[in-house]
Amino acid sequence: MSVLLETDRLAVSLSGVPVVHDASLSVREGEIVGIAGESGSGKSITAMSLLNLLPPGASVTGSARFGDVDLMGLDKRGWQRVRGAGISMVFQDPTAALHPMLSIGRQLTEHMRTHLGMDRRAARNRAVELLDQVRIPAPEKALRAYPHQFSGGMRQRAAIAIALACQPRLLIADEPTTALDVTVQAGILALLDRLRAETGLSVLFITHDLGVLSALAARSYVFYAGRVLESGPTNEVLLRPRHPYTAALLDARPHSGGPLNPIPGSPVVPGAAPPGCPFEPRCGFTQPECSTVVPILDSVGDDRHVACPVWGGR
Amino acid sequence: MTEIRGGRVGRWLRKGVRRQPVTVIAAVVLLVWLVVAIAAPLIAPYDPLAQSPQSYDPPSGEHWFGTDELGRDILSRVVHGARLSIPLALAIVSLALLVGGVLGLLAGYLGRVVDEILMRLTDLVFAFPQIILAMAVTAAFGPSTFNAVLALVIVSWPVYARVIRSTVLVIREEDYLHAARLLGVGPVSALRKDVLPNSVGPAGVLATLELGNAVLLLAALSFLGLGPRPPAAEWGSMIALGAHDLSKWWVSVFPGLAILTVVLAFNVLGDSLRDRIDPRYAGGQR
Amino acid sequence: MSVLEIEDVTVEHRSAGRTVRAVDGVSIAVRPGEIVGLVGESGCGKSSLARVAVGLSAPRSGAVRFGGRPVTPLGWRRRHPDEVGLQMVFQNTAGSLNPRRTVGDQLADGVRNGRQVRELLAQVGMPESAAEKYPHEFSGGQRQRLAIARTLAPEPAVIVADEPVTALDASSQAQVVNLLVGLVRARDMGMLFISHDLALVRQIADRTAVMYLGRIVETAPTERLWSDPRHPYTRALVDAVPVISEHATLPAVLAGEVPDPANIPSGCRFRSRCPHAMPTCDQEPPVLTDDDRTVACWLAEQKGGVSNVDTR
Amino acid sequence: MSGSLTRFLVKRLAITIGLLLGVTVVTFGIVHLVPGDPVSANLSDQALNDPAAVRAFREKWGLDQPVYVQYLRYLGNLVQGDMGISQQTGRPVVSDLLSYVPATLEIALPAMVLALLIGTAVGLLAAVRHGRATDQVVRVGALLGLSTPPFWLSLVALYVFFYLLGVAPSGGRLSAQFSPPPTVTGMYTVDAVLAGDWAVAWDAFQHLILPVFVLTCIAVATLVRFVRSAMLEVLRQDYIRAAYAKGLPTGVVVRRHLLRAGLVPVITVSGLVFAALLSGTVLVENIFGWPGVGQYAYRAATALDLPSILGVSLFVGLVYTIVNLVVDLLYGLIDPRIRLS
Amino acid sequence: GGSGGGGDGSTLTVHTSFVIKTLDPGKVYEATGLTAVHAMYDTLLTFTGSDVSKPVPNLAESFTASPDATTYTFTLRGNAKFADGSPVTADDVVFSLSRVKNLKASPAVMVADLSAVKRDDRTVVVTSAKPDPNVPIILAMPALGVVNAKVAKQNGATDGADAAAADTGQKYLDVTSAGSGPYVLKTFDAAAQVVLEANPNYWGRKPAFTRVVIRNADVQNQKLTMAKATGAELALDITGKLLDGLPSTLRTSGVRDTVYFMYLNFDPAVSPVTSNPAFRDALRASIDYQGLADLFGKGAGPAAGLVPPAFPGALPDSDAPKQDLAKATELLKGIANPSAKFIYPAITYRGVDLGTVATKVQGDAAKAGIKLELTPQPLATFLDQMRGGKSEMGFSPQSLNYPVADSMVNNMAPGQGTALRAGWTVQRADPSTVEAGKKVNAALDPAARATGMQEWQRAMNKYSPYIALATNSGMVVATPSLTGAEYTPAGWQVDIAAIGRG
Ligand SMILES: Nc1ncnc2c1ncn2[C@@H]1O[C@H](COP(=O)(O)OP(=O)(O)OP(=O)(O)O)[C@@H](O)[C@H]1O
Ligand SMILES: Nc1ncnc2c1ncn2[C@@H]1O[C@H](COP(=O)(O)OP(=O)(O)OP(=O)(O)O)[C@@H](O)[C@H]1O
Ligand SMILES: [Mg+2]
Ligand SMILES: [Mg+2]
Ligand code: NI
Repeated sequence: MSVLLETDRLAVSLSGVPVVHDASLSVREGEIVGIAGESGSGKSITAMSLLNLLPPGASVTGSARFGDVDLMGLDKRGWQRVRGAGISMVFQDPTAALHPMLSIGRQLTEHMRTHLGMDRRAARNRAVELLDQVRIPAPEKALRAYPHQFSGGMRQRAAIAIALACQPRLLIADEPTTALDVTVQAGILALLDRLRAETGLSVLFITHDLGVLSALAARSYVFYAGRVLESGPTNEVLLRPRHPYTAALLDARPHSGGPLNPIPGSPVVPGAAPPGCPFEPRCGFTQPECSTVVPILDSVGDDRHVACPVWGGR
Repeated sequence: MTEIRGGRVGRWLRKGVRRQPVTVIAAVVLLVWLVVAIAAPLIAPYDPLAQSPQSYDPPSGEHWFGTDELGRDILSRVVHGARLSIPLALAIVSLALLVGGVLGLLAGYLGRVVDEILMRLTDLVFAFPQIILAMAVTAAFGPSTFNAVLALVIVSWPVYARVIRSTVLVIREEDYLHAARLLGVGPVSALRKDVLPNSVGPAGVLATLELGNAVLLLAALSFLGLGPRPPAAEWGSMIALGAHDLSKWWVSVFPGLAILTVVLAFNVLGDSLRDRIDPRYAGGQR
Repeated sequence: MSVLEIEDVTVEHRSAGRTVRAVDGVSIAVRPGEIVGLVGESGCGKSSLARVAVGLSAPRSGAVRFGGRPVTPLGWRRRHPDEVGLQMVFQNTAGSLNPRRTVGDQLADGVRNGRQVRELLAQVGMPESAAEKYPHEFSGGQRQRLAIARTLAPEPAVIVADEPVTALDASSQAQVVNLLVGLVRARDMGMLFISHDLALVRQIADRTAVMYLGRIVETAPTERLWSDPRHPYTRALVDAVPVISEHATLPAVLAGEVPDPANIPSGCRFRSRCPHAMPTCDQEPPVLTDDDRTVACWLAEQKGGVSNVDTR
Repeated sequence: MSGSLTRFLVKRLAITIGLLLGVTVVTFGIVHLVPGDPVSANLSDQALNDPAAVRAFREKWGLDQPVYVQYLRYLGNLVQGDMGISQQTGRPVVSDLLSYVPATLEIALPAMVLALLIGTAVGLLAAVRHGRATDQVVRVGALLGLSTPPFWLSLVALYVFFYLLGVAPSGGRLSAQFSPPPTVTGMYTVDAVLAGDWAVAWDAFQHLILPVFVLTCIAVATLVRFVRSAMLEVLRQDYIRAAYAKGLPTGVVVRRHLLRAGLVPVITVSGLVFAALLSGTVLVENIFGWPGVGQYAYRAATALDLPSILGVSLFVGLVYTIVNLVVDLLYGLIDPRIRLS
Repeated sequence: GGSGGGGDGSTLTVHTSFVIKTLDPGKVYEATGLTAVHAMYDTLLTFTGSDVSKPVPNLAESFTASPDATTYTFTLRGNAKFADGSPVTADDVVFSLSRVKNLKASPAVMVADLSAVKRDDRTVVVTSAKPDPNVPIILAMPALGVVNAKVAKQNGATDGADAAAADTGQKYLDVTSAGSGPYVLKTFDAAAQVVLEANPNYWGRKPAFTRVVIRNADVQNQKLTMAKATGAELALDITGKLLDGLPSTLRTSGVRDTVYFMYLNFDPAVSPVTSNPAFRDALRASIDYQGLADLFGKGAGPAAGLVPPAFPGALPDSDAPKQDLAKATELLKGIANPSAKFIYPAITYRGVDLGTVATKVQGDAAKAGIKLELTPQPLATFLDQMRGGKSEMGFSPQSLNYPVADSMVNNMAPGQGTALRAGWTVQRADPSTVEAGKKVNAALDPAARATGMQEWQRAMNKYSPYIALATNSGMVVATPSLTGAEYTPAGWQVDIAAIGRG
């Protein structure tokens, strides 16, 4: 499989406050890659930077390539071509991400017409096809419906259909199931997996639920305080974590018997990160240099990378 | 000690000037007007009521803003006008806020019939254009400062009532209120401790924004001859005197500029205050 | 003897001219020292039930008893002192504390019998200095702990916790849940713990009730419910929880959409999505009761009682 | 839909009637609180000395009856479309209104339309250029507009454009050499066009410019401010970001997504702005010698002419409710989530 | 507006700020209404130009008066026709006068004592119940314009005793004129304008303009318009100070026909201060009369008495009082708290805001130590307060029903209607004022009346509760091309038909 998306030391600052540091990610063709991390760890900001959707006042450094396109060198038109047709995105809250006053059909077809130059009828036919693909019953009728007439799960599936309309090669899904129930979540996960299998779609899937990662993603990145602390094949990362943070995160999950094991302390606030390892204040395995040197993400073989010289090296 | 503080204030000011130059200018303008209002007798070169035979003198070194029909110095009258407009605007807004606030609080908190009646009442006031209702009230009771204030309070309380009511309706469903009630806090102390403090913020912002409006409405009433009685130096009535004869432009232009600057300062500050309290509206960054 | 009894409670909401029956004939009992979990998908009526359970709103019909005494819905009066022992923890950490009052001031609202705010703070592991601060100076997890401290003030006998940790991070979640469970166990309180996180409920609840569209479809001791779900919906819920494992598979998908709560299908409510739906399901399912579990399902009936249903 | 629409309209009608009743009660109340006796205000010195004349006057206006009887009598007449005779013009209030209202509409409607167009465009521009120089300029400009006393602006406009530059007429609706066109709508420009009298239409149009300019200034400032913040609010929504993420060009996002969602609150405020505009006419009409309801209201109020005040209040109340109704109907039209109920 | 007016050579534009309730001569009341009615309805007698001392023939060729001033016999001219072509007859004259009387509208007070009978088709006899040398002058008033009786009756008018209730002619007369004057009514828009057109059947000299537009414009607009006017335009409200800055080419004509006066309430129950004659004298001495006159500007002057100079019997300007602050202060010594509430209507009259005048008075009084609390009121409230007799002091301009000041004597003399409102009863009055009034009424020939009036005014100046402040002129400002635009202090302001192009 060839690499579809590759970022190198991507860093994002929002109004001068660094929020994402040195994020190096890669997504291959037909692969589902997961990003996990606590709230505020910079997952969404990273995703936004890949589509140039950051709020004004943001600055991005580093490099990002999508296929043979250099994302960092794109102009306005270039972005318009990439967005939707190359990379598309599904947002966390399907209710907020659909325009409440435009019919599903309209939201589904408008960019097909600009990107693919389809006429009204062709776009409509494809829209019906797409709705069918995401398992929305009675697609013809659904085209005329407005978002508020859909259930949460249907809305998210419609949002996915919209994202898929122009046959993008990469879908960034930013916590698409966090706002949904487990049963509904299951449907979305199955849908994404099916799309990957059937169309060779690549997915960058952001979540804070490690269970979801395990079920869906082939490879995963663990974010903390705007940094990738660990990456590798999902099973490796979740079953044999090599960073204390990943381990602590896994430990904090409900499990049978005994009390839960919270991570002590509280997450790092952007702009007030400690000088050394961002996890150092909460980590149980520190050494003196942890508080002074920011560990770099090191390869530990087998497509595994860990940013912890203390634990990761073992 | 003072040095440190001076430095801090200086830094704060410099930061303010850089970030929000318009707001700082507005604050300075308002400050100047406040000083003018307080120190009017010291600033005004003449007695604002003193008549002289030099009627309708155009602006000159002697009378910077010229004189009016009765030979009164317009600069002095404009300066003294600040003593009327600014405190009266404050009075109107605070009274309206008080009346509207209490009624809105009750409507929102008690709900049902009380709410329905009060809201229909606000509808009723809204159904009259502000100035027409105010005009009818002052015309009916006779023009005077008190009646003008009364009329403007009558026409402006519903805005506050509505805003407060809607914030109370939100607060009424807030978990902290429920939590307090579950702990056995009585309705009155809940109203006092939980509802009231949380509804003053939006009302305060509104009040600041309305201060400018109050100055304008008061001036409009005076312009129509329904404001403070002569010979009071009220800006609106000064404009009215000039309106008889536009060729004496200075008679109406300077009081108009006074209104404009005061109201603008109030509005800019209100706007910035709203930005501060409701950061969603903040300029600069999203 | 149960300290909190919810008996055949029905809750309706009226808005925009339509009536939604959010809770339809639900009975739950909480015994002292017992944690009862309540799970169900979003919109099934969990919060509506919780509000009625503590008296924040009035049920359409049915009764709620706290310590054998009927709970009076909160009106204009001050709450009856006997009911103050029935407390609630809310989901929204930002909204459950008044942003304009100091924490100490708010904790003092409930303080009785000379107990001190200091003690309360200590119980939830917060420093004394927290009393002078305002809620926004705390993180979500800390706020939730403060909110819990507040509910502890009147020494409650039962706490209804409506998704108290849903809005929190995994690690804060763990902290708060540990705290809550610890307090409940230590003081022999009862707790109705509402959540949509099945794994979490499994971790802490003694008994679990599963709710679907305003009805309880199944109740059972937690472990039995998990290992041996009797209602197809419970089964679906359990199967939908993703688990981490070497050979993790995608969670099982439940077909269909959640029906509109204002327009509930007749008969068994789950029938439109049930993989085992059959003709009899268009009639109200029977409620089958074993000694410690109940199921409302025709399938269970057919298979001859509660004990040996296999929905797989 | 049609059933619920009917129910909606019936309910609105009931509310409107209630409101208008309230308006009459309030107006009646205010005027009757006045210390003055309309008899002495309306009869000449000599007539006042004649008890018969006084009695006749009291009987004619029903002043010999208790207030509530007067009120009921007024209501009875009102139902039959009779608002009484204006004490100041001596003509039926209804016919007064019929001649004054079109004059006001002739300046208020164009001002409203202009303000909506300009306000939306400028507000939108400011929102899209949020935080940049354009935005700051618009923001300050809007505040400046809000802070300018309308009567003063009228005077300044008159001084500059008429007195100094001589490019605008001084006031009134038509130059002296022209006769008003035959009445169809009562708006001179429209009527003149209908009658094909272009000279009159052009002249009437010239007379519109300054008053419409001032009224537009009043309304535009409020609208710009509001549109800007409404659009900013929408710009923050996920669905706008989602629209960009689809690769839609900025123009399409603004026109199709932003404008549509942003217009809903703008419609609401438009109703209020229109009401403010009617308020504004009082002052503006006075200065431009525009024979509209504003001037009529001013004269009625200062003369304590009860039937006229009542007439104007009812008219304005009616406009208020109609505008609100239109706003609500538009809401339903634009926003599919809003069901009429 | 200013851009227009001159385009159409046959249109005369009259700018004035007006409220017109009706153009029915039987009810007409407001100044602009009188101006228009005067142009549409001929009266038996009239005045030319600004001279109102002697009525001249109009519809009546001539008249004779009985020596006791009760019976007046008018001979109608033979060629007069109404606008519809029918001749003007004695019946029309009798009908018109009776109708005015019986309508009991505002003009009725002038004719309350009069009655008319037809002697023959061209002779009408008017009798007055009381001796009244002013009957010819009354008959020159626009309200007594002769109406086409037939047309009027067809349209609901009646001159019967029940006319007040039965007459419905106003509706017709507000739309169509039925007179024999030089103009006929084209349109009447109460809000905006009155349009007159030349009467094709007019019996007299054809007016110079075929069309007259009387436009409603406020004073300030009038001034702006006149400053730019090029065509045939005139303005009626630009007076005094407002004349400053107008192009000097404009023609102005004015007559001092208005007097502004204050009254003090002499009823001690109302105010111990104002009822104190020393206070009145102090106030009188404190006022800067010349300053006040300057305030009004061109055409104004100090008031020597209550009768304005335009009318017979006015005192010469030299009689006007002078400010004497020392005297005022001296007079005030015995008065504990020399202050009073000073009411006035919040209106602009003749281009001067009454508030400004009141402020000037207040300022002057303050110099002497008198505190006046200015209380502007809507006209209606002011009238009510003043007439209620409970106001401490007030101020308003005085206008006359017809250009003879005799009626003042009847109203303002002690114990009379107006005087009573100032608490001035006969008991509180100095007998000389009563006597002077009686003398005026007894004099039947004009010269004697005029002398009587002067005496009466001197007495009033001394003892009455009235303080005459200033006199002011009515003004006509016309574009240079117009001739004959003379101000007439007889109610109709300007004789439109007399205006020509020079
Ligand atoms: N518009 C913004 N301006 C300034 N800071 C922002 C903005 N948006 C996000 N941040 C900050 O950037 C950091 C990263 O945010 P981000 O949204 O990427 O987190 P996340 O990992 O997606 O969290 P979550 O799981 O809650 O979605 C956070 O600390 C947040 O406070
Ligand atoms: N105040 C209300 N007015 C109208 N309908 C309501 C109201 N509150 C709740 N509902 C409806 O009642 C049903 C049950 O709502 P409830 O909040 O009890 O569900 P829930 O199980 O707590 O959901 P969640 O997991 O999302 O919190 C839903 O369909 C909801 O739309
Ligand atoms: Mg995120
Ligand atoms: Mg809930
Ligand atoms: Ni979750």
